[in-house]
Amino acid sequence: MDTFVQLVVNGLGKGAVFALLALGFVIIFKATEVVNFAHGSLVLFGGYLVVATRETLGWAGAAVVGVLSAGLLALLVERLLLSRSKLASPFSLALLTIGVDVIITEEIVRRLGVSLPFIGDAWDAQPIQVGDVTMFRTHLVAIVVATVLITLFFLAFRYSNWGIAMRAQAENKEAAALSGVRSWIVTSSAWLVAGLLAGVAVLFIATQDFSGAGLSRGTHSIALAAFPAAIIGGLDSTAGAVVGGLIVGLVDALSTEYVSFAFAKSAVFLVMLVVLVVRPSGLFGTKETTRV
Amino acid sequence: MLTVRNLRVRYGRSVSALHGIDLDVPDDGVLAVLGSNGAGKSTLLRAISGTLGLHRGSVVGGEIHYDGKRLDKLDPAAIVRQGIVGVPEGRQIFARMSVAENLRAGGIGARSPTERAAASRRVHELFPVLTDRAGQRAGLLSGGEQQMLAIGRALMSSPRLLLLDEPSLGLAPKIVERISAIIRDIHEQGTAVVLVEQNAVMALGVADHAAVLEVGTLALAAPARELAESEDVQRLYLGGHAESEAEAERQVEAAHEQRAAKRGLSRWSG
Amino acid sequence: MSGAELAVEDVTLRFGGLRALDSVSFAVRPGSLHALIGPNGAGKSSCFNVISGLYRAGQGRVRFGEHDITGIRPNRLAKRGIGRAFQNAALSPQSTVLDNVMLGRYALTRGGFLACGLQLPWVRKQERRHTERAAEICDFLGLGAALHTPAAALPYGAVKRVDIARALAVEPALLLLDEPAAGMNAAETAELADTIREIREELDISILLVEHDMGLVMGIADRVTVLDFGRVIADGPPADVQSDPEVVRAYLGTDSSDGTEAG
Amino acid sequence: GTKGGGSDGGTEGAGGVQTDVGVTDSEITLGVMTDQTGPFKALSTGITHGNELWVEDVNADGGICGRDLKLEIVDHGYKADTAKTLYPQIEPKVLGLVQLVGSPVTAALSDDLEADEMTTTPTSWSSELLSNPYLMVVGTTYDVEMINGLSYLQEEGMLSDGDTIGHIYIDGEYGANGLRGARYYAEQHDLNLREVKITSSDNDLTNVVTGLRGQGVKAITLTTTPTQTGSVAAANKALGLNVPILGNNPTFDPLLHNSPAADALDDLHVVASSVPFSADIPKMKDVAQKFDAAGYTEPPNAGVPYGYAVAEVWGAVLERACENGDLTRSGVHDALRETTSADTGDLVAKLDFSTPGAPATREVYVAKPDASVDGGMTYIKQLFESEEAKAYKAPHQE
Amino acid sequence: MSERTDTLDTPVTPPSPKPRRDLGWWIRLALWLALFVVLLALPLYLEAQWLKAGQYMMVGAVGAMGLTLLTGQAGQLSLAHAFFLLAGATSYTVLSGPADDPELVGFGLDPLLALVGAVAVTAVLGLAFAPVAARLRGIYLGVASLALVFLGLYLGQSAESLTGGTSTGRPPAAFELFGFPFSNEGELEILGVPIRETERVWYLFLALVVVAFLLARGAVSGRIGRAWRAVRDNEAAAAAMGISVPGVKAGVFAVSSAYAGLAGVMTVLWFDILKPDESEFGTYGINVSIAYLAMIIIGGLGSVSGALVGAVLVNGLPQVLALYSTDLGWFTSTGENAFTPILISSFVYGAAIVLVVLFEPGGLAAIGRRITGLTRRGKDPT
Ligand SMILES: Nc1ncnc2c1ncn2[C@@H]1O[C@H](COP(=O)(O)OP(=O)(O)OP(=O)(O)O)[C@@H](O)[C@H]1O
Ligand SMILES: Nc1ncnc2c1ncn2[C@@H]1O[C@H](COP(=O)(O)OP(=O)(O)OP(=O)(O)O)[C@@H](O)[C@H]1O
Ligand SMILES: CC(C)C[C@H](N)C(=O)O
Ligand SMILES: [Mg+2]
Ligand SMILES: [Mg+2]
Repeated sequence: MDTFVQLVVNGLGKGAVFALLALGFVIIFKATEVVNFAHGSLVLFGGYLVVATRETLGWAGAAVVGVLSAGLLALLVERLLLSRSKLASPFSLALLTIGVDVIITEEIVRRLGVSLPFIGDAWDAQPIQVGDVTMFRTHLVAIVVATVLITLFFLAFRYSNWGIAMRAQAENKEAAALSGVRSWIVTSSAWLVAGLLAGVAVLFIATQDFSGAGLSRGTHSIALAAFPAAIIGGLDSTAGAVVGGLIVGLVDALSTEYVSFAFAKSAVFLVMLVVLVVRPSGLFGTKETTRV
Repeated sequence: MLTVRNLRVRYGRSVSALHGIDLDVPDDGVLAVLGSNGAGKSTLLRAISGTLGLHRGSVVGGEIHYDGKRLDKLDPAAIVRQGIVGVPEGRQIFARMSVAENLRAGGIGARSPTERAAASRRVHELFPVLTDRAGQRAGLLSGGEQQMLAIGRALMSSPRLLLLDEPSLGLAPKIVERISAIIRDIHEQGTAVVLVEQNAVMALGVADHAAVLEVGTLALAAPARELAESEDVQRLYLGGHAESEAEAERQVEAAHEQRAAKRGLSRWSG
Repeated sequence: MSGAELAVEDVTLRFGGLRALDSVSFAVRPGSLHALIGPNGAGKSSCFNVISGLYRAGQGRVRFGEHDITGIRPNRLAKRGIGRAFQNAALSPQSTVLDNVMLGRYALTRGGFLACGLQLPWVRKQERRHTERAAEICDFLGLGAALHTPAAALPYGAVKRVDIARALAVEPALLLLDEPAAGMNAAETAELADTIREIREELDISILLVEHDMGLVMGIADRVTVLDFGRVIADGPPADVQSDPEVVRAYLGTDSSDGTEAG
Repeated sequence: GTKGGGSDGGTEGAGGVQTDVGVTDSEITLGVMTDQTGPFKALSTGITHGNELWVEDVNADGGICGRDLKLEIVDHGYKADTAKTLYPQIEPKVLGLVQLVGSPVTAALSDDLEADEMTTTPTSWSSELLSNPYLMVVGTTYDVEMINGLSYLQEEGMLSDGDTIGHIYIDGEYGANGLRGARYYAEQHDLNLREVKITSSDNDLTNVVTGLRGQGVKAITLTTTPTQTGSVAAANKALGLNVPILGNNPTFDPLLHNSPAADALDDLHVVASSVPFSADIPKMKDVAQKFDAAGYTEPPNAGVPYGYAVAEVWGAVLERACENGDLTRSGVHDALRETTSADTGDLVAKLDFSTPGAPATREVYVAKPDASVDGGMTYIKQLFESEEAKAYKAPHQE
Repeated sequence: MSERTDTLDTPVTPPSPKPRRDLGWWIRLALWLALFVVLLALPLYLEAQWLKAGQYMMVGAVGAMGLTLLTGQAGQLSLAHAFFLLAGATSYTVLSGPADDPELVGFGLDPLLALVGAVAVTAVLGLAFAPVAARLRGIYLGVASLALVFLGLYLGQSAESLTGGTSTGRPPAAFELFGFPFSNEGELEILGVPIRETERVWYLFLALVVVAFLLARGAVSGRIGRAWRAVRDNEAAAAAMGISVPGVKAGVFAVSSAYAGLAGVMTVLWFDILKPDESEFGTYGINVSIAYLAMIIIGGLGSVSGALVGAVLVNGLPQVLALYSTDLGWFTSTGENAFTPILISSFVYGAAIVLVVLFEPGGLAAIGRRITGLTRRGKDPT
């Protein structure tokens, strides 16, 4: 029983971070129909700036710098590269993000050299005991931060034109433009926000509590592990990102114990496969419908 | 006042679609643009609304001005904010969004919330079916319903100049009549209109000026009434909707002759 | 070929609370040109979709000749001799006109991956024969000069004709045309009317036509069925239907000063 | 013209010594296929530096067999495909490989090495590798390390017969071989072994440790990466499990002292057959001082003494081959088989390569993390060999 | 990445009613033949390492052709390619493996039979996934297919009696054609050049690539290719033309998997070992799936010859760069922040992708079409 409770606690904590990551995918997908494979490198980049500025600015300052620069990098990628290939399909653009991802990731890994810096200074490795259950501070902060941020976006989507404009332009660039949607604002704001989220997420990822590893190539892979979370929830659904994140966190934790650790990664994908077979656009995603 | 001067447009590197078009649309005018398939009507509207880029096309010469402001360097959203709104060919509604959301998207370019509210009221008056179907996925509407939604969406930002690309396409005769009435109505409320149409009867009925495009050049431009009487225009564009029985006969005759010269199709023998 | 009659019998189709078709019955007699008209959203395309198996009717039957084709899988229809052109001309934009039309030959030809891949002699021969026929059909529809043009680069009117050519390439006994004249000007429409008439005469097939251009419909149809809100409100020869007050009220609206409320 | 055929068979070189590939009258070239870009770049770079230091030393003393030594270094980034193409390029240039990093790479090249009679030192200590006679494993193997380590824990009273222990291992040659040792020991002592298979990129093992805690393990054994070791150590403390942790040689890296797991390392014991960088033995001091003098930018790790030690063994083998008058590839291999006690000044235990399929030594040190020393570890038990290890039969042992 | 057929992206070529076998057709044929002859002659001139790199490109070429049929022609995004590679590799190894090994399952089949069997097994696996695939679209299908990669690795790692496990892996039987071994055994010389394993495997792979290429080209230009494109562009229209949409989807999945299976067999012959380890950067991991996707997009979606070029770039570039830089002593600095050749080749790979999408979203095939525009006009992108 203890074990079960502890696993659920671990799973929910990780799920919150996965949700943050998934939201990053969802926002960009919503606005552009592009699957951003460079999300992992945004995460790495934010983390790297924390490491690079921590000495001079102190942790808090560095964290702010890291978050902002991940956002900026995302913006830059969008402005300098994606926006210039207006005619490319979302498919090709997704590939473009793979190219960008390879370059940024390799460069940061090179710069990191043999070091593996942990960057969750403010909360990492300071667990709190509640009865028999260990609460990891990183998880707790992540849950709070994720809840706040995700609620904010939820409201922004619902009550502003931002969300509508995003969907409109994802679906039909021409018609959106003719409706007065300022395409570049929508797209760049989506990338900016996704980048900021990546920057926030890395503060929880490159920790002992969350990933067990400092900033490294592995940090990058974790960002991509949030991919099934976004899919399970439905790629264009904010609420889906949250639910998907939590599901991934829980499945991962529970299957480690009740099946096997080696199976956990497959388990996440299996759950995803089952969800997709039952609901082909994820739990909350917009169903594809066409008619003739 | 919209002025188009010596407009030249190209698609890709090789296809020249417009080679030197001059047009004026006064603030209180309705201009009908006629022309056969491929004449460049849609291209003209795309050039005005700034969406050529999305079709691999570009303005390679000439200028477009609206109220003294140069348009051909602006992006489509900025052009919408100048009060010029287009309904593209083939409707292009947001198929995965609901009807209500489509209209909301149309209101993004509106200048003020009150204006938006007024526009919304007007749209629902004009097209009650959009109220009934507010929650439906737009892609599932019938063809005609989609057309109404597309026009409604454009009206949501209270345009000063409305560009319509074949609005009667696929609409029932009664609705076509309604659309002409609406266009007249819109016009009376102070919106200028450029109307690209195949249904010349309808177009010339509502327009005060008309232009005829022929493979990328301006063949004719005259007051609508005058054009309606031109023989060429009658033969080419008014035929199917000919007022007189005799006229229709004559056309069928002519078409027959044309066909006779062509190869027929025999049955496939396995 | 002209032997089979298409009979739609008491078909009802619902989308949630909406009755897109409500006990619709009509028959397309062999070799006739039958028009299906009605206001936007009346259910014409839905009716086509039921006939071609894309929508499953909640009630009622569709018969073609002696076969019950209710709920048949859509891909079986081509083999049964039903060809369809779409309201939105669903072509492959990057493919050439010829390639698009050749698709219509699918049910008439054979050969899977290996046969095609190996370019077996009989495959080459079949391909040649059918390409010739497809080109002939294109020619007939005035597309002869555009055989190798990608569909995306065609003007709208030509796109519609490619769609019709593709449906014809199925060598149908029954041809379903959904608004073929949309987007065409008067002269083109007249030409199309001619083409359609010729198709029926020379190939001796039946045609079911949805169209809003009354000039075209009244000019070529043998019989007209009118739908409104999913119900058949009139069925008869064009002249009768045209003067039916119900049809005028619901659909035509000409000289109607009262027709402003409905829609 | 077309490319010519390769010339086979040895030729008589300077000093009446038979030579074939990689040896000229003035130079002996040895190959290094390493990882300077991928996941093991830290350790690999250390080893390369160790190799280089030794080459300098030897050349300063006049080389071997009257010839200078030279290293041909290529980086494959831990990618087996790249290594597979790079190998035919380096193969005609070198006599043997003093360093071949990466289990996947070694597996992909194993056949080629055998076909080319290329004596090779892999940076892997799996006894499974010993099926290939040309692979020269310097130090003991993972399975033997595990056996010795467990016997140490039991000797120190941290473990008793019948206890439950958890073994976390990376799926693959490294982990599976460690597991083999753990299984063997568990059988001997009736231990209840909980096996947890992970991959080299699973870094957060909190859930695994949570599970092990639920099963009441008395110790955790590891055949993992250093990062994973950190995670296990941290979770061991955070979850209040606090059992001893025993790791193979590659489980530790000094960088762990800079991680949040630093405070949780006191339960960690590392078994290895090569010494930590800080070891208090003359040879190590010597190497450490040379390392400092060489001005490398990377922090030193256990790879440095190991790399030096490997090269020393190579020196011994080459000397012997020279004495035999045969510096061909097969001559080197024969010399290796004749090497029964290669001495590395205790950087690694004495090595005996004469028994095909058997580890060259079964002696290990036990060390504990210690942030205060260079290399981050001090050893707490000198070279020893447990009874269980002595009796253990490696999978390809004849 | 949706299914939406976006006319905006349509590469538009100028109309032209040209017949097929004009002068240009013959020129193109001559060029292909010339290329083939060069490829035949290369082993006589190139050192083993270059041949090895070339073989790796050919492995990629076969796999990429399969993927471009599935994803480019039929519009089914798949990231499962690595899984089918693993399935093909395993099948070949098991089918050709010795039947008397106590620990490993083997059927002792003739290698040629084993190769054919492996291709058949993967085709069947592709078919088996088809019902799931038929329900999904676009990116959802892509990610769902990714699940196969993880499951495949998990199963491959667990089923040690088939794969040999991750600890030791399992060597495949050397290929043999009617008794002629593709190894160093036996003496064979052409023009004084000994034809040993590397050279022999080169010819084997070349033959496989040519067969795969001709099959793909034929299929794409024929009836089945039209069905694929129709399913991609509009399922309803395809159905109305008599195409069984689920059937065609299943078929193309099978074909594509068969190609991947063959590429898998080639992979295992190239590596001389089957070892399903390292989920993240291994030979059968998700990065491989992504690399195959990169090949076909760089080459131009749906273009068979584009896939060849894509494979040469993606699989060849890192190899060639690594070889060259060691040859020429480029980027030989060491140390923890060094720019190693491996790193540089990653940069070049990334930059190549970015540049292609930036300047030619239609992929290299579009450039090719423009260059050969003089000889080839208005034909379908094949
Ligand atoms: N995206 C495009 N790429 C290449 N050529 C194009 C493109 N769009 C249009 N064209 C070409 O430009 C010319 C003008 O086309 P346009 O669509 O403006 O004609 P239109 O008058 O609107 O015809 P329709 O009545 O059929 O809509 C035609 O020759 C057409 O083939
Ligand atoms: N798949 C669907 N889901 C929900 N509603 C649908 C669907 N298909 C059609 N409808 C609705 O059914 C009604 C009939 O549509 P249909 O397309 O058959 O009309 P139509 O007669 O073809 O009209 P038009 O002339 O405008 O094309 C419409 O109100 C439409 O919104
Ligand atoms: C350095 C070692 C731990 C590397 C290990 N043998 C591997 O390649 O997987
Ligand atoms: Mg147009
Ligand atoms: Mg319709």
